[in-house]
Amino acid sequence: MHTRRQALSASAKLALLLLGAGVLPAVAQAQASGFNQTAFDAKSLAEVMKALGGAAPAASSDVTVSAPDIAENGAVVPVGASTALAGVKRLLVLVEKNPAALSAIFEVGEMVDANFSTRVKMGQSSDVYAVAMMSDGRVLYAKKEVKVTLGGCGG
Amino acid sequence: MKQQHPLLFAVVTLIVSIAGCATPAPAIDYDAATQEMMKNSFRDQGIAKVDRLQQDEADAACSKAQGAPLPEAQRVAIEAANLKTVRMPSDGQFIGDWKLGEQLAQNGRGMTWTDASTAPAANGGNCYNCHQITKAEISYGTIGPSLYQYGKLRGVTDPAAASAKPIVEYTWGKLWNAKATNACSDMPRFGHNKLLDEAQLKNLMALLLDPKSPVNQ
Amino acid sequence: MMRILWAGAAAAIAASSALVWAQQKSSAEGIAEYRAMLADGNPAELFEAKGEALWKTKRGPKNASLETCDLGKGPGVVRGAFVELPRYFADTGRVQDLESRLLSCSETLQGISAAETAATPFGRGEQSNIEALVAYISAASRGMKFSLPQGNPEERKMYELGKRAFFYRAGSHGFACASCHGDAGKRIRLQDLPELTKNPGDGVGFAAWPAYRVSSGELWGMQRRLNDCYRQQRFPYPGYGSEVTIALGVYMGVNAKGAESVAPSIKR
Amino acid sequence: MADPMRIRAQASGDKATVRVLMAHEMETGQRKDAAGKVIPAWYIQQVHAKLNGKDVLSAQWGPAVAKNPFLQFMIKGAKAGDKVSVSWVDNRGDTRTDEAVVT
Repeated sequence: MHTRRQALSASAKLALLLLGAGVLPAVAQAQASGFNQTAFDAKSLAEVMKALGGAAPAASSDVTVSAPDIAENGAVVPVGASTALAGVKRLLVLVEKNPAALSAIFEVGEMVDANFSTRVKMGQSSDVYAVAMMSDGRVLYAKKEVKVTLGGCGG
Repeated sequence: MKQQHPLLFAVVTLIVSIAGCATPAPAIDYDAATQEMMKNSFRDQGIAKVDRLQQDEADAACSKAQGAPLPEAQRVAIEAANLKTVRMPSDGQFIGDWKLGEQLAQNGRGMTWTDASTAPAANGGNCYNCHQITKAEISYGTIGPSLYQYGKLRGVTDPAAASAKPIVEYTWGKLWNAKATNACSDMPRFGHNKLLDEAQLKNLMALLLDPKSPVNQ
Repeated sequence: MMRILWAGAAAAIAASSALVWAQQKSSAEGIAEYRAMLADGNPAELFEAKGEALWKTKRGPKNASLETCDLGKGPGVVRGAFVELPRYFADTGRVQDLESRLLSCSETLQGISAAETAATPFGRGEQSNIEALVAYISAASRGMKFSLPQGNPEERKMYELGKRAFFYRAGSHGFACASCHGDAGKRIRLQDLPELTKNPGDGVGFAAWPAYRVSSGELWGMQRRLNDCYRQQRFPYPGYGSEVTIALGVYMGVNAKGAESVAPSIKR
Repeated sequence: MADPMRIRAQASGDKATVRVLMAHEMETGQRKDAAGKVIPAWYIQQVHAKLNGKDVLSAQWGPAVAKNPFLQFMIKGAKAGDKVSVSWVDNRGDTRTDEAVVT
C-alpha cells in the first residue's frame, strides 16, 4: 500500500533532489516551511488529491458547502466548509474553474470545530467544493454552483 | 420706463421668496454660475477632454428641464433636428451577425478616460446596462425597456421583407440617434456621436430583429 | 404611423416582462443573499482602525496630529460631524466636504500640502491615509441621521449648483447623474440605483458612502465615488475636491435629510 | 509593515466564534499593471491561531483567497477572558500577529 507518509517522503526526496540541481528552490523552501505549493498549483480536484496524498473523492451529504447562488462580484465570494462527521482531519475549499483549483486548507485540530468560513476569488461561474479528508483515508465532498454575474457598468 | 420699476421689484421679491431667504440678496444667476463651475471643475484626462462639457441643443434643453417634459414646440424641433442626422446604411443592408451583436451588447466599455481610443472598434454597446435582451443573461438593467423578443413581438419573421421595413428603419433610427423620436431620451446616440460604426450597428440590429437571434426565441 | 406601431409594441413588451418576472425575482434574492453574507465582516473595519490611529498620530513637517481639526462641530469633535457635511467653513471661506476639509486640516495642522495630496492618485500615499481617515470619521456617525446645514448663503448656493450639475447632460453619451439616479426602482445590470433627487432611505445612496469596494478591495470616499461616476458618465476628469464634487455632495446630502448613515458600508 | 488585523472572539455556550479580518493585498500573480507588466504574486500562505498560547488552528491559503481576507472559525472550550492570537505568514516571508480577548 502506498501510504501518505511514503508519498510525502518521496516528494520530500524529490524536492531535495531538485534543490540540489538548482531547480524550484522556492517550492522546496515553501514545503519545508509547511506550505504545499504542488497542491496549490494543481488544476483539478483530482490533482489536488494527488498532491495531498488523498483518496478518490466521493460525494457526501455529511459535508456542507455554503456559498451564495449568485455572486455580484467574483473578487469576493463568501464560502464556508463544514461537517459534523467525527474523524475529519482536514477541510478544503476548492473552486473548480479557477486557474488553480485549491483555495484553502484547514487543519481540523481537537480544539476547533470542522466549520470554517472565508472568501475567495472566482474568475467565472463555477462549482465550489468543500472537501473533508478523514482520518480513515476517505475523502468526502459537497459542491455547489455559484454564478458570477457582471455587475455595474462593465467598463 | 418708470412703470418697469414696480414690475422688476415684484420679480426680485418673488425670486427671494422662492429661495426662502430671510434677507434680500441680489438674485444669483445659477445657470451661469453652473456653467462657470463646470468649466473650472474638470480637466482633460486621456481621451476624455473638457470639450465634452459643451452641450448641443438637446442636451442643454433637457438639462435645464431637470426631468420635466420639454415645451411641445421645443420637443418637436429637437426631434426634427435629430431625425435629420440619421443615416441609413450605405449598402441598404440592415442586418448583420447577432452573435457579434450579443458581444457588443454585453460590452460596457468605451470613451472613458481609462479607454485608449475613441474609435468605434474600442467601444461596446452598453446595452445590457439598461435593457433586458436575451433571456439567458440575468444581469441586465432596467433604465430602458425590455428588448426580449423585440422582433418577434413586432411580427418580424423576415427583416428583409417589405412588411418589416417600417420597424427595421425605426430600429436603425433609434440606434443611430434616439433623440430623433424622444428628445430627452437617456439612450446614447450611437451613430450620430460616432460611438459605433455601421457594421456594429448592423450586428445589434441582428440581435434584435434576426428571427434566429436568441432574443426572438 | 411609426408612433402607432411603437405603442402597440410597447404594450406587447409589458406583457412579455411578466414572463421573466419570476426569474428576475430569484436573481434579486440571490444577490440579497450574497450581500448579507458579505455584510458580516466588512473589511472597512480595517480602514476605520487605521484611520483612528492616523487621526491621533503626530505626522507631517509640523509633527502634529489631527486631533484639533474642526470638522464643523468644533475642534476635535468627530462624532456627528460626518452627517452634517458638506458645510460652510468660515476659516477657509468655502463649503467643504469631508475629504476637502481633511486636506485643509492636514495642511494647516500638519504642514502636509493639500495640493500635493489632491494630485496623488486614489489609493496611493497620502490619499490612502485620507481614505482611512474618512472611514474612521464616517464610522463615528454610524446610525445618525443626515442633517446638512443650509443656513449659510454659500450652502444654499451650492445646493442650487449641485442640482444643476446633477441634471447636466453632456459628453459622448449624453449622460447626466440623473440618467441613472433620477428615477426610483431602476438598476444598471443587477445594481440597484438609488434615486438621489430625494431621500432614498436609510443607508441607501448618499447614506451608504464611504464604502469598502469589493471590486477594488479599497475604501472609497465620496470623492472617489463621484470620480468613478464621472468616468462612467464619459465626462472629463473632475478635480479632487473641485467645486462640482462639493456641490453634488451638498445636493445629495440635503436631499438625504433624515436618512440614517450606515457608512462605511460594503459595496460590490 | 502590515496593518493590524481586526479580531473578534465571542463566547457562546462552550465555544467561541472567532472572526478575523486581515489587511493584505492577496495579489494572484496573474494580473498585469497599466504598463502590461505582471504584478508579482503576494499572498498569505499560512495562518495559525492559538488559544491562551495553545495551537488551535493551522491553515494554508492560496492566492485565490480574496483581498483583505476574512476568516471565521470556532474554538471549543473557549470562554470569556481567554486570549486568542492569530498570525499569518505571506509568500514574501512577512508576518503579523495580533491578539484579542474573548468576550
